[in-house]
Amino acid sequence: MAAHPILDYLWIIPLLPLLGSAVNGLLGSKWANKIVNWVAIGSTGLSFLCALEAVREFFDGGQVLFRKEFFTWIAAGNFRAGFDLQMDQLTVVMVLVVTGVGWLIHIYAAGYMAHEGGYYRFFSYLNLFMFFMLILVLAANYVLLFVGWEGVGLSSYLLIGFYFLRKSASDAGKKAFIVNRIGDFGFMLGMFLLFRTFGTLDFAQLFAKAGPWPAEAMGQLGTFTIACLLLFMGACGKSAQLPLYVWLPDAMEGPTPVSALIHAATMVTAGVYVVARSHILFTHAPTAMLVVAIVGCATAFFAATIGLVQADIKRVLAYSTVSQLGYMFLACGVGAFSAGIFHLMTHAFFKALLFLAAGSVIHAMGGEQDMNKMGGLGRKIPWTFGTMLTATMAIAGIPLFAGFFSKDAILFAAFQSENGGRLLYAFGLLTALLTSFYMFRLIFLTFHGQQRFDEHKVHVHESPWSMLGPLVVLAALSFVGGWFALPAFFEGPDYFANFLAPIFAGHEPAEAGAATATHSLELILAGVAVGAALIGLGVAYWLYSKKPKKADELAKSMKPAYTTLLNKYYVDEAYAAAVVRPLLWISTNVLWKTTDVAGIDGAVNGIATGTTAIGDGVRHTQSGNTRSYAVWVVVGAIVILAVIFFWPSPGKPALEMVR
Amino acid sequence: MLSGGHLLSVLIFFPAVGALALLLLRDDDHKYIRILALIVSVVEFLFSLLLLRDVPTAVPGYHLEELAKWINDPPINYHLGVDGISMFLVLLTTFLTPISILASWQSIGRRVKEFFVMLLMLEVGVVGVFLSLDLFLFFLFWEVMLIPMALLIGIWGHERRVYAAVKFVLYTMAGSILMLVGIIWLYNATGTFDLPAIQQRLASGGLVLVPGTEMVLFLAFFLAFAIKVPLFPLHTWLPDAHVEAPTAGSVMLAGVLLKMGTYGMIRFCLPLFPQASHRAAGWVAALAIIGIIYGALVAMVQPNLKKLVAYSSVSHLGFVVLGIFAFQNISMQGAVYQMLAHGISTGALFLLVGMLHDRRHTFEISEYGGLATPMPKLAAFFLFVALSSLGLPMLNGFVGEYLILLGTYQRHWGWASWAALGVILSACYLLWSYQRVFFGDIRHEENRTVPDASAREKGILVTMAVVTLWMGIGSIFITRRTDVAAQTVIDQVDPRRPYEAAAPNGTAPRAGTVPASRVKLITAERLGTR
Amino acid sequence: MVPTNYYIILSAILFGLGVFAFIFKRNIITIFMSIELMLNAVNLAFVAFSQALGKLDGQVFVLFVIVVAAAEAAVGLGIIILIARNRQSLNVERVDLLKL
Amino acid sequence: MTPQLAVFFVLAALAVAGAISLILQKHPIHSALSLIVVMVALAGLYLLLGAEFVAAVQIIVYGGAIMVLFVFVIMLLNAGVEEHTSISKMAGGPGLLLVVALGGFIAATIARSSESVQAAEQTGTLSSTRGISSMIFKDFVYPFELTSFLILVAILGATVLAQREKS
Amino acid sequence: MFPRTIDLYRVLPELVWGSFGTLAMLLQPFVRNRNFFTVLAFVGALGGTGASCFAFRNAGPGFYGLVQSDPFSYFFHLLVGTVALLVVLAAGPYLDRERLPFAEFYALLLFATAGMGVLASAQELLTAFIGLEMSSISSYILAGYHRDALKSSESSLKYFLLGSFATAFFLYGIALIYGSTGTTMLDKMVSADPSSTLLKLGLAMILIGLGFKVAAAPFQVWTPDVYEGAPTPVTAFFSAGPKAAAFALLLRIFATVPAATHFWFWAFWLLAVLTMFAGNLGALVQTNLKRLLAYSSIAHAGYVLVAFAAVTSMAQVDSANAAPAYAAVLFYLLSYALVKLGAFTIVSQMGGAGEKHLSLDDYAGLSQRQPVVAAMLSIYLLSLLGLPVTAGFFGKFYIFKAAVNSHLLWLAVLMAVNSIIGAYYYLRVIVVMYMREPSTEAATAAPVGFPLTVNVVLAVTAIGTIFFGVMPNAVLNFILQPNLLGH
Repeated sequence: MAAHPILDYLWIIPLLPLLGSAVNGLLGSKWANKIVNWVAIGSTGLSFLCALEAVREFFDGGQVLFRKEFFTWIAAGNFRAGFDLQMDQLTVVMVLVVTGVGWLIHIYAAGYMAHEGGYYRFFSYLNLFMFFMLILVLAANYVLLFVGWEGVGLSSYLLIGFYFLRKSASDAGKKAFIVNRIGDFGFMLGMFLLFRTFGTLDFAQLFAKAGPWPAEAMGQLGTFTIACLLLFMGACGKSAQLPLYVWLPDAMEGPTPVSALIHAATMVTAGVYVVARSHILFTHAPTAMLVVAIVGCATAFFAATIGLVQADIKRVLAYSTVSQLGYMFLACGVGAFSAGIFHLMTHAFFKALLFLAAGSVIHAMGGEQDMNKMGGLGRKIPWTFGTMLTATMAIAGIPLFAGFFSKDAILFAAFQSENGGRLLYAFGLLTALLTSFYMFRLIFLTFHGQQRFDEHKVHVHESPWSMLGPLVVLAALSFVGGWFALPAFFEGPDYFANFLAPIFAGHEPAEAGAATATHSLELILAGVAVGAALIGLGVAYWLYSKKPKKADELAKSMKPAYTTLLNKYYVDEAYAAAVVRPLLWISTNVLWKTTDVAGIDGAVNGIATGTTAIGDGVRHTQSGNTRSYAVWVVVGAIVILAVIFFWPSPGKPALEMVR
Repeated sequence: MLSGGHLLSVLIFFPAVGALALLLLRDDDHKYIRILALIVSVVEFLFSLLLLRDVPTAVPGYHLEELAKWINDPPINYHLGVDGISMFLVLLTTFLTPISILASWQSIGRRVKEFFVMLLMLEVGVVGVFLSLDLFLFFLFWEVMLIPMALLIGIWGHERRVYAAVKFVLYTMAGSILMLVGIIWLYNATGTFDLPAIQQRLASGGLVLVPGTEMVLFLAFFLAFAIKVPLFPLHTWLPDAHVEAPTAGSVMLAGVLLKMGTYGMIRFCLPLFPQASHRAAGWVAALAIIGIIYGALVAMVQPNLKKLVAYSSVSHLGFVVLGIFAFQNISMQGAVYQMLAHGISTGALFLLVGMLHDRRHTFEISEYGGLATPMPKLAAFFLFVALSSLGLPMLNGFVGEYLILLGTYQRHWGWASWAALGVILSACYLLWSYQRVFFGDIRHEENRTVPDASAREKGILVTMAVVTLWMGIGSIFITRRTDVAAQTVIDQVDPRRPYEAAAPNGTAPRAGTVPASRVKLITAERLGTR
Repeated sequence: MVPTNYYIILSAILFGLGVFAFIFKRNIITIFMSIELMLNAVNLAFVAFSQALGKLDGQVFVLFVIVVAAAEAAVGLGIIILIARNRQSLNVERVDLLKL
Repeated sequence: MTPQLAVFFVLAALAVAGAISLILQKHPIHSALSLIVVMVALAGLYLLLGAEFVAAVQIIVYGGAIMVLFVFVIMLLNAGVEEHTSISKMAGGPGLLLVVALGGFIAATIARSSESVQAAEQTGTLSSTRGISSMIFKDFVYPFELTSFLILVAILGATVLAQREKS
Repeated sequence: MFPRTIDLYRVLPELVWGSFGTLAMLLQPFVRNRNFFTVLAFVGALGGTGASCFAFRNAGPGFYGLVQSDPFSYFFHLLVGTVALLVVLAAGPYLDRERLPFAEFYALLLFATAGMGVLASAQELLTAFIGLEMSSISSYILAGYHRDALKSSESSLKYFLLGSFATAFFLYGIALIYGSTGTTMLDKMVSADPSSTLLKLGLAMILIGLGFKVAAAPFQVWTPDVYEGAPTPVTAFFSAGPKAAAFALLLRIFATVPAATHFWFWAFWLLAVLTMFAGNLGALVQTNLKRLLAYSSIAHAGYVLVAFAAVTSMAQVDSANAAPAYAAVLFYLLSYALVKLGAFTIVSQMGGAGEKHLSLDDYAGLSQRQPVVAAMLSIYLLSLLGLPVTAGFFGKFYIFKAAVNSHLLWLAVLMAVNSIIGAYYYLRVIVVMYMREPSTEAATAAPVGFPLTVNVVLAVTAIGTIFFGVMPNAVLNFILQPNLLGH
């Protein structure tokens, strides 16, 4: 079909970054950074363009699900997993976000990493990540999705451990991969169960089969519930939800662009994507939905609290990411999938921006990440400051900024949902307050007040345009990004929701209700949210800009709570003490040293030595003394005679005994 | 009966001819010895490629059969044949032999001639095992293979080589002698050593074994195979053998010899003793699962790199056994695929470990660290292989593991769930050891100057890497050929197929009825009682 | 008249005594004599049986046995002389170089 | 108690006594002499059984040749009183017990078993040297010829073993 | 009256061997040339072996049924004849080295061979006894043939004393059997009443006597000492020839006489187990290769006895199916004889002057000093171990088969266990040869010379071992025939 040149060759979109990665990885070591840049940025840019074209063709084709099988990858018995890609509204959003933001971040990285070693390595990894991420979002069946799923895990492992000379870095990378693996364990089992039940893992067929099934009752642990919970386990690993969130903060060991791309904008949202993708299954399993909502809400709050006291600028952002992801899951959990995806998109914009800006700050400070050693940067690096402020307002939910709309939609949906909605809402709101607090705390600490660093040591400087450009673009996006939903406030159509409607249609009670009846309520809730945001802002201002002393006094006054938060609730320590060390100890002492060496091998060698000992005994019957030998002959004679004359019932019966 | 020339005989005996030719060379012109050995093995590999052409893809039964009278009483025939499963195992063997010859190009300095002769004789034995359709012939090759391997370990091995070699032989013989008794007993029951004949009589119901007898026979065979695999409690010869063996030895051992055990299970245990296999399945699966987790955990804490890889083999082969005894087409093909994948990736791991040893003459992980700086290429290859071994999608390890677990899940969701833990653990031990070897700062000065991969090494590794990648993406090429064979075995082991009902177009969700809380309660013991 | 059994039992007793002597004596020559004693016991049995069966071949066997005994004696005494020459002792218990 | 029986018992007692004294004698020469006693007694028994030829051979070859050979060797090696060592633990108590058990068992089994042969009365009339000779040279000519080889072996052995070193 | 010529034909091998022995003996004073006797003995052995074909061509009972010329005897004539042939070739260098007279040695060898021939064909117990004595007495002398070596004379003495001790039992057995059955002809005992006490006692005595000759535990005690002490070529001869002959007689008696087949299986079962364990366990800890091989020959006697147990138990179920079991015994003896000959020949060469280098350490690194020799010895050891493509493997395989055929599973399993134990010490030798470095003085010492004759022996045995390992048909078809034992 010439009509859809790109759609028919959809594989071009992921392939381009792969090529870039391969070329850079194999040849880049000899090349100058410039060429590497061209390859990397060029390939991603091209794939972005292709994505745009594909989207155009998609609209052109009347927004009907496009699906194509390219080749069969695994086939055995009645199982088939193909290299099948598909394009629908959900995919459109994801693809555009991934390629677009990814491309911007590539450009940024070109400037940021300019003076780092292993330049080609970095970009090769980065492109590899793009490839896998695109596979993940374009896949038309769970197995291929799993390929991308594991692949992004791999590339995040590589990128986190990019500075492999630092033990902390390689540790973080390893941790990320293994924790993800724990999630994948559940994900695989989920796939197996789905295949066992429906005999296929292809989205189209699977959902077609699953659709007509009756939904399970709340509290019933049916196929759907188990499958969804298992899938969600994978999502938890990938999207850093409780209890598997521990890897994400450590992941900040990676270069900042990586944090921006992988650990803010794209990869970590894969979990949300999967849940949204399998919404048909989830809507059959209210129990699972509730679990998702609760976990999301809890994570959001929990991470936010930790974020309050962190001093490392990137760690603050990391915990904020975890918290925002919690929001997205909350949305999905209460059935507001489109809201979740919406927040996913806006979050991709402003969180990427935040990270990049933070990177620019760090860049300006010559690698310093501790906010207590910053301050008063506002005047020195205005661009960075401006863009970062925009992003902060977006995430804090200041009206008309992107974050405002998405967060508002989520909170509203939560408020609407039947079971435990109010509670979820309350925590969501509290989290919103905390969010705006710690974000503005970051702003004030970094850009206001007097400088807390030695002017002569670090000479602060604005970043080059290669870095500022993406900042500006993203800033614009995080401002206007939310206006899809703007009309909804004036009883107009919610473009974004309507766009995704073909997918989530009929599965979003909250949204359905939202349209008319409780419109006023929505406005009220929005107001409340804004209020919360402003309160957070105010407190932050009062504590960190008005009278800076107060913060420390506060910290001192509630020492235990403060230290607990500072040490992230000691979760890592708890895991180490409860899981890692016991496992190692058991493996070493019980399994290896005791069972293997002492037990089994000991028995084997014991048999050998025992036999030898017996042999030595036998040997000593050879006394060399003829008289003894004669006695042996006599013994033999007696034995034979005894057998012949005294053996119990010789002949047949005796034979039966041996048979 | 006889069709398609004598390709199989050629495949078996060509290396032997090559070995004889080697014997004619002078002891000291190592160059020509190496080259000749390489040529022989490569030609052998090319011959084996003909199998792909000559073996029809979707036709059940054995192909290219060769049948010749050998001994009149008892009637023992020289009966060869190949099917989808054995074909690829033969290919694996003939592929790994030149690789290991290349790998020992320089590391083998003394008694070079004997070394390559032994390697080729080993190939003879292994290929013979995979191709023989006569129980007696099978046993014969099975035993023939022992001595070259033992000598490879014992002469060119490391410090405790003698202990390892003797342990290897005695362990294996202990199993195989009982198998001989079993074979003879089976002969008494059937009056023939011919595998297809027995299978036909079993299929036609012309032969029915008493349950007790069948179980004893099954155990007689199974023990020999389980030792070879090795299955959990019988595995302790493996670490020693691997650690002490020279690189080539380890490659062949891990790559091919272990597969003989699993192959034997597929080819003999299941088809010949279906009922017994079913009765034993639970216990076997339990052992396999224990092996998977146990092997992984023990591997995780090994201070010795090579031992770590050895224990990882225990874990991986556990998957294979589990897949076989799930009696599912999917898992069976997965098992076959895992055999091949494990052969490639673990073989590559041993090659890499061997290369490290060539440079630093130690396997102790603590001796290394920060190697990524001096040798980035080797580090890259190592990571690649490690990833394939921990089952990263698009690499060969994933396909096998995934199919096994998927198929097993159809048979019994508990088994699959426990086994899947191995997926997590494999990531743990591989990445951890990789980090300790290649990442961080250099702690030992001598590591600062170690050379990166040489051209020869790069050649080997690239070959392995390409195969790994190809197997990860083009798995269909292999599964298309193993499908029928696997299905045949499934039919033989259980004509009625009680477990097949579970799979397609879900009527009633089976696992749905199982409360999720029990997922945690299921223990290996409970599995055993099923 | 004498029942054959008496002869056979007598030969058994003599045979047993021969065995006893073989183990009890230390002097090689005497031990060898005890072997001759055993052979004699056997001869007695042969003759007695041949009489009881009314067949002559038993007596023929006896002659053969005697010849064999003579041959054995010749060789045996040769060996004994050899031993006595090699290690100035006729005590069988001193001849235990080969052991274990 | 017929005279034959009386004679039998006398001779049997003599034979057993000789055997026992063979065991008890310390000096080999005495043992040899007691062995001769046994042989003579047996010869007597052969006569009692009516096998004159065998009896004669017994006296001539055994008593005459073989025993003389023994005595000759004893003299040649002028073997003294046998030293009484008991290095062999086996041959101590356990060995002797076992031997007694064995001999006792054999004798007892024979005594208990009642077969036609054993029941047969010894008439002492079957005796014809001609018959024996014809048997040797007809039925048993082959073993007879073989014995000649045996003798050769014996001679050979004696020469090989006992000949002095030709330096 | 002179025997019929046909009778002479049927015992021709014995006559040839014996007369050549006599010839050697007579010519000894006149001929100085040592090699002459080698040739003479060689011709004699060869002639006798050839004559056995002649004897077989006109098979049948000879000398009023005293002897029987049938496939069975033919097989054993060929076997012992070949053994004698090879020992003649192997012994020459040894005798040269030790400065020992040739003529008497060969004469004794030939006489012993003749005796074994008699054993193999004897159909009557007393004839068998004479044959046994011929072989035994010559063996006593041969064991002590190295006069001034203390060990040699000691082994001779022990062999002599214990041997004649056992012979007395054997003879007593004959007497009792004669008493109970009224005959000593095996074929006339068919009608004998199995339950007769005297018969049982007699058979037991015969079993004791022959058990001693074949070194069945607990009669095996003499074997290690005698084998170690005797000159190594003689040891080779012992382990191959007399043992086979004694087994032949044992088989003839206990497989053909119904009275002997019944109720006897347990005795063999027990003997087999005891013998296997005694031999293998004893060998496990040996450090002297000669002695180790001696122990191993005990173990192998045990394996053969397993086949005997199979024979006896099968014979009383249905004697028709016993044929494979006979075949197992015969084939095993063949393979075993070849291997042991070869192994001991190598030992005798490696032993050096005065047989000083017998310990395993002297073989360290042999594969580097003398690769061919090491390879040969490995072949023999692997055959003893029972690894495929060697005759030993088939031998073991048939015994297993016979045992399983007769449902003697436990015996089969015990045998399996024993082969594992055996594997250990055979491997130890291979390990020493291939995986240990030679001791310094051994490395510097000149390689031990292997004269032509010895090489011939090695070649024949090695090739035979491999050949019968790959192509056993040739022999099997012959020994599997139903009328193996003439009737």
